[in-house]
Amino acid sequence: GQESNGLTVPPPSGDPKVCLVMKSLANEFFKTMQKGAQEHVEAQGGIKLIASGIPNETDVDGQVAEVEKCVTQRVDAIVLAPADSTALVASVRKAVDAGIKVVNIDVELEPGALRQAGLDVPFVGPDNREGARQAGMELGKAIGARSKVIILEGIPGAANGELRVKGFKDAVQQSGMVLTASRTANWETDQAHSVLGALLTANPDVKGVLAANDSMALGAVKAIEEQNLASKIKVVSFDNIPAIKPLLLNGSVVATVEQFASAQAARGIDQAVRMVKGEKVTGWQKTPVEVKTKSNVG
Amino acid sequence: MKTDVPTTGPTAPDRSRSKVLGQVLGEAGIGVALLVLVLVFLAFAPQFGTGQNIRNIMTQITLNTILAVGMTFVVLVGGIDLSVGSVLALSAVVAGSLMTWDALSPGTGLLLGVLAAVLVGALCGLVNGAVTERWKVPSFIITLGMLYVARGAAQEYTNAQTIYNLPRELTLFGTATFLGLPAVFVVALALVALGWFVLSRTVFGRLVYAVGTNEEAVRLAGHRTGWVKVSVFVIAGVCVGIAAVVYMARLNIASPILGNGYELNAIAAVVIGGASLTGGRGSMIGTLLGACLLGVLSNGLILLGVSDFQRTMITGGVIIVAVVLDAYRRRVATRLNSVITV
Amino acid sequence: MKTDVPTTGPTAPDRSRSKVLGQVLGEAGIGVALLVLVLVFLAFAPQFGTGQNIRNIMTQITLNTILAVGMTFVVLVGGIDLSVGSVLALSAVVAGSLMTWDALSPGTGLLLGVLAAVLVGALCGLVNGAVTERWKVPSFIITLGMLYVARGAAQEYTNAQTIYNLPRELTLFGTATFLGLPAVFVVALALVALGWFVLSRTVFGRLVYAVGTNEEAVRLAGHRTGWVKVSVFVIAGVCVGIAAVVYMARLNIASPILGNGYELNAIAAVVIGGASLTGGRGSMIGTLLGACLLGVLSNGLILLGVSDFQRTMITGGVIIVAVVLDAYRRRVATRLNSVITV
Amino acid sequence: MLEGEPLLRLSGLGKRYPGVIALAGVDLDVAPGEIHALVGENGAGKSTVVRCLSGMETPDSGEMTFDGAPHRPASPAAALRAGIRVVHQELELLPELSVAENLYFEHLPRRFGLVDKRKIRQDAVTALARVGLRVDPRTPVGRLGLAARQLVEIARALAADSRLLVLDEPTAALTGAESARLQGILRELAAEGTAIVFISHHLAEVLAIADRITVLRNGKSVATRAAAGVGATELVRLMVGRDLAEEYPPRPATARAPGAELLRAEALRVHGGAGELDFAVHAGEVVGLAGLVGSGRTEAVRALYGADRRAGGRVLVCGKPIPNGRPTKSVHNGLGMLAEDRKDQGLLLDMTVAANTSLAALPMVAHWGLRSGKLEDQVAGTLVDRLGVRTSGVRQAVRALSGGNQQKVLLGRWLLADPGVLIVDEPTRGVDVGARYEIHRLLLELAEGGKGLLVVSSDLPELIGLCDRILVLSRGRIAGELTRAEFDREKILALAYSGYLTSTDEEDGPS
Ligand SMILES: Nc1ncnc2c1ncn2[C@@H]1O[C@H](COP(=O)(O)OP(=O)(O)OP(=O)(O)O)[C@@H](O)[C@H]1O
Ligand SMILES: Nc1ncnc2c1ncn2[C@@H]1O[C@H](COP(=O)(O)OP(=O)(O)OP(=O)(O)O)[C@@H](O)[C@H]1O
Ligand SMILES: O[C@@H]1[C@H](O)[C@H](O)CO[C@H]1O
Ligand SMILES: [Mg+2]
Ligand SMILES: [Mg+2]
Repeated sequence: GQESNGLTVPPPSGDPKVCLVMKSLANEFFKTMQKGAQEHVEAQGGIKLIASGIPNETDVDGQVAEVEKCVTQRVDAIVLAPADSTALVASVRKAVDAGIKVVNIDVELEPGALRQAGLDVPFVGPDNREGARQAGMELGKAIGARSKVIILEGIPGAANGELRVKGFKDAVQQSGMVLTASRTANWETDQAHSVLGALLTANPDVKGVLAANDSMALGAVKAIEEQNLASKIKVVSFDNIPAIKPLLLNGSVVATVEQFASAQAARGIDQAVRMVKGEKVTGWQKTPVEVKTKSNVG
Repeated sequence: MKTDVPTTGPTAPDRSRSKVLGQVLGEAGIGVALLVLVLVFLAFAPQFGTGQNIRNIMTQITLNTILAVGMTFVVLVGGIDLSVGSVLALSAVVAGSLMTWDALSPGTGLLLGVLAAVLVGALCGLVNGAVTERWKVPSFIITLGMLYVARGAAQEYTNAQTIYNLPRELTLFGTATFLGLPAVFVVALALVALGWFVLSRTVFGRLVYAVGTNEEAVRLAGHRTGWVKVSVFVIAGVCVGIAAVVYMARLNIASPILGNGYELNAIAAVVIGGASLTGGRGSMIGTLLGACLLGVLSNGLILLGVSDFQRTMITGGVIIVAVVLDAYRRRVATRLNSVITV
Repeated sequence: MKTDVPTTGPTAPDRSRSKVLGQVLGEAGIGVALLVLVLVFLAFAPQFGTGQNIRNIMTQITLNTILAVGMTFVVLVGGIDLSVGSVLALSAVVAGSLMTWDALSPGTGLLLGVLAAVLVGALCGLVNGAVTERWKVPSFIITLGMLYVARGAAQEYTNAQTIYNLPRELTLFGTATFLGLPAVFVVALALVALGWFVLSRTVFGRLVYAVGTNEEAVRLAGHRTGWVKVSVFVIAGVCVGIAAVVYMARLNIASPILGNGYELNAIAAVVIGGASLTGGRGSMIGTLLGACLLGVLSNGLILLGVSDFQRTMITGGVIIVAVVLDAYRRRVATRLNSVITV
Repeated sequence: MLEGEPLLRLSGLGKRYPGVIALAGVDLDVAPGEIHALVGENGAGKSTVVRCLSGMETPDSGEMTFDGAPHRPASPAAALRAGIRVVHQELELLPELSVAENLYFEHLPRRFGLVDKRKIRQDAVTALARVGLRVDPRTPVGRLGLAARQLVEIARALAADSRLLVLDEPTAALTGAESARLQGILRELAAEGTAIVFISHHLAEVLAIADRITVLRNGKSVATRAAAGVGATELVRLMVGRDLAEEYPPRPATARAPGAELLRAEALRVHGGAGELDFAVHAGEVVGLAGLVGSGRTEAVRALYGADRRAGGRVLVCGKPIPNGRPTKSVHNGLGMLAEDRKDQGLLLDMTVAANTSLAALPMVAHWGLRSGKLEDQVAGTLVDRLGVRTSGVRQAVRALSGGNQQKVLLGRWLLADPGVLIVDEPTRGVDVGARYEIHRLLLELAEGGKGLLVVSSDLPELIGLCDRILVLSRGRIAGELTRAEFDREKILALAYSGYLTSTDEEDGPS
């Protein structure tokens, strides 16, 4: 006896209902994603979209509840940007058991976990690792080989964060930079500020910083200014939030990565609709990533 | 002389009605607020009342309820346990690693895992309690320390990797139902019942309340108050261990980052349930109702489909209103009672 | 302790030495633990003592110190304020929006912004205090509600956008130094001094302690305790507002997600500083030392280059050890003092 | 003194609480310059009257007029403004604050909003001297013994001038010396025109000081008499509604031969205490511990019982030494102690009468750790009846009981636990005459039954009436020991002072 009992899959009657479940909408990345999704649906027509997020990035249970709500409301498909790439698998299982199509966006669900749950969920999302690598190469160009660099990681265990760190490390290696320290600042501006502040006193000869997201880059830049190293230390990061633009222009940030949140949502929704219509969709549909620098930030 | 004070003897019918009302109000506790909330949601969110959704709510409040049961004991002696969230993570990853250790037969792994979870929880609780008591330092700060220690240990132990391929039996249990109720929720209910029994029927329970009311008096009456205070932290720890197993069963994973901020929710449930953080006042039933209120609230608001930000605001607003409403109820109750007994 | 012996009486020199030690220990508070910690870091992390790093530490503890100053008042009356983190965010975004509003001349914008920040903080504090007092409900739960309300409001207000290009003057102030000290830290110190003065020298300060010790007694002496209790929450709110400005000055942004979990840090500083969460015990100096201890700890551990996970663990461990050490110190002190007064 | 318009007039005052009628029609008028005593059994309603006229409670019915105008204080502050000052039965001091700050807490003298510490310290010295309390004004009140705190409370009320001064059992914990001094002060004040309401269970004292006496019974004022015109016996009859036998229960003419030694203190030293204590208590013996306020009686018995760690020496129960500072062990070894300060060291204020009664004997009301609520209620019920505790039921919160009734509940706790040796510190503090007699009888009964009793009391007649032997403590040392035959007020007082007379440092003197 499971929750799915008593739930019969409703035949797709009329417009398909699609749930877009994201992480914290307080993170403007997902705000953009939400906006993009809505615009896309209006453009397309013929789709009922229910978009929602969770109070904060790490609120796994909150997101589980969101998914369960969509199941209760018997939508036709769920497009999910998981807050944790393994924790959400169980709820995805529930949804699928209830006959709901599921598409995974933004952060890829842990393949092993999916396999173990006997699921095959298509992933529509960026190549975080490749994006980070390209940004890292930009830094390499700016500060040259053999310069010492520091990595600021996202929340330990967050898949996208870890992929970006991998990408950064690829770049460090390929462009011959020297990694002096890799520490977490939990995605947060002020933590980045204090962590980097200390790291810089410990390693005054550092030339570059790779931050796993822009929020941390903001804090990093401040820490650098405070130690009057603005001219000597360059930063690269990820996300391309509006607040990073001035820093790109004044050169303290060399590059960040745009991962087109709207496109992710839009394509995610399209895939979902196709699945509802009965098509089979699997595998990873890469969404574009673009390195933004002073020249192309516009 | 006892007799010459008018006690609540046979009273005229017209009075006895207000008397009943008074007593109902007196007992009801936060239940009144909860009831109001439920009615509102029933009125405005069609799916709220569906069996499916009610089961959802049950599974969603299970964790917090279990943690709150343990927290109630701690709060009753005037303590607080901020470490539940990260100890939950530590118990989970230790248990998870045993359950997925292929050197063991699945059965043994599962068994050892469950034991380990409870043991880890109990040990952390023991440390919390022992240090607090031995050195007469605020449990707030000791358990805050434990919050960091356990979190770090969990991350170190797993190197921040999530453990997922947990034994099938466990995950089955996570979705199983018992008499139509989610099995995990039944576990929570059982713990509430047990906790209620211990608090209201046993000598130990009496001592818990007494220590929370006036520790010195209990000490001078010849009881080992230290022992009582340490035990409540161990009890809390055991509950955390059980919660960890339930978590793994529900989400099929054991991750070092889970449980963030659980402490506030657990304490909130206890306090909303009418407990006083200075100790001596509180009850299991209250705690259960408190946990329900929080669960119903978040579930209902999701169903109402209010925007996330408004949802956050409303959550806060309702918590405040509920507690104020409860304070008001208590006043009315006392007034009624004092009137009718004349 | 023979309290009937006039402590003013001359004491034999040999005693007076142990007396001095006793009193030093008695006053020193958590400072002893802090000292030990500093020595350890000096020994093992070469850069720890550099002027640059000390300035780092100062800027990093500024926020928590300011919040802890306000929190001290609240804790002294036996209350708690969980809303500081999200009220900080709310104040910041409101202020930020004014500062970046091009309808205003930069100067006015800046001025209005600062005022707004303080005002928003004060108002939230007022609500916290008034509701708690009017309905005699635990501040824990009311401020928990406020935590959600303010957070949601901040997100709604900004629609989750981070406000960035803040006035140049402000951000300059964020990096400015004053007598070689970071200007923002000087502000924090000033607040500590002010708080110390109010608590230890003014009648209001006396009432704060008294209310925390025995509210009924204060009421019987004809004082308006409600008024005292509301004001401490307003004071806390004002501090939050100031902290918000400092945050913006330092990090150059105002975002609705900032301030998560600040409440625990602020309370931790206060409690490590020797305050009792049941009220009546605590001091500004203690709070300052508590904040320093936390700041020194996180900074020093980064310098030592321990891994993130170990850092988390050690942080917890040190907090516990520090508090235990402090408890031990207090015992020794009392022993010495009690001996010498015979 | 009595002519002229009354300053305070209560007519038909009524107050009810859940399950209890506290006041059912109290009439009282007090003239300026009059000392008006209020007497009545525990729970008669005396303190409730005080709470009403001091703005802590609002009466449900009846009229209060003060100085000719209707008196309806909305808060203690209002009453204070009107000039009504109260010394409450349960002390309301701030332990963390210094004696001086407590004295002037109402209006802390300030220079531009700042506490003027020097001034209050200077004023404090005189104020304390007046009531005869010699403590450093900077001492935190928490460090003082009960009586000392009581004196501080009184000094505080005297410090500010008032038109009506109300004292609710101010002498309950005082020795003759202090209460005598207090009476003197009150007479002065009355002479200056202050009206005084004085509540006490020490009838002798009442008769000595009062101009008129009003008797409360079951929340009604049953009579008002000029003190000159009544005797103790009549007062008692008015209070209790029946005649009482003599004040102290009869004792076997021939002093019993003390039985086996139950409790022995060997070279017992208390922390900060002066001397070493050696004494023993035998089966069937009632031993008294007399002394001036602050002589260290409480400290001694607390160290004996293990409530505080002793600085040195041994304590043996039935020849078996018991560990230091472990009340648990003391109780297991058959020792029990009724603590001096009921509010801080005895009562579980928000818990029921039943719970408070059974606390020291929980096994008695439980099987294998499971409590039987029914059994507990029964047991508690019997004790409530036996001690005549005035409560609406054993499930009533003990907070709701009157001071004297709370004291009875605590005594009941130890009667139930029934230890071999029972130490009682101020056992009849705030207990009415009837119950006091009853308690004395119970204590003697215990002794008859072969228990040993150690009684600390500031009420000398009580000790004389009750004990087989009295140890007199002076400045923490045993100044002497008297057997029943040698009992004599003067002798005992002389011994009590002896320790201080020999003192070189006169500052160190007692009250
Ligand atoms: N808050 C309360 N709730 C319920 N009953 C109360 C409350 N306060 C007092 N009572 C009851 O009112 C009655 C009178 O109490 P009160 O304290 O006035 O007696 P009292 O004359 O002062 O006795 P004592 O001599 O022991 O101090 C008692 O029966 C007491 O139980
Ligand atoms: N009147 C006083 N003058 C000076 N010191 C006092 C006085 N009363 C109490 N103290 C101090 O308070 C402490 C407690 O005294 P303790 O209570 O043991 O004395 P006691 O004989 O029990 O008198 P009490 O009636 O106060 O209980 C002692 O250390 C004593 O120094
Ligand atoms: O990809 C998004 C953004 O990078 C954000 O920085 C954190 O959440 C991740 O999921
Ligand atoms: Mg009374
Ligand atoms: Mg005494």
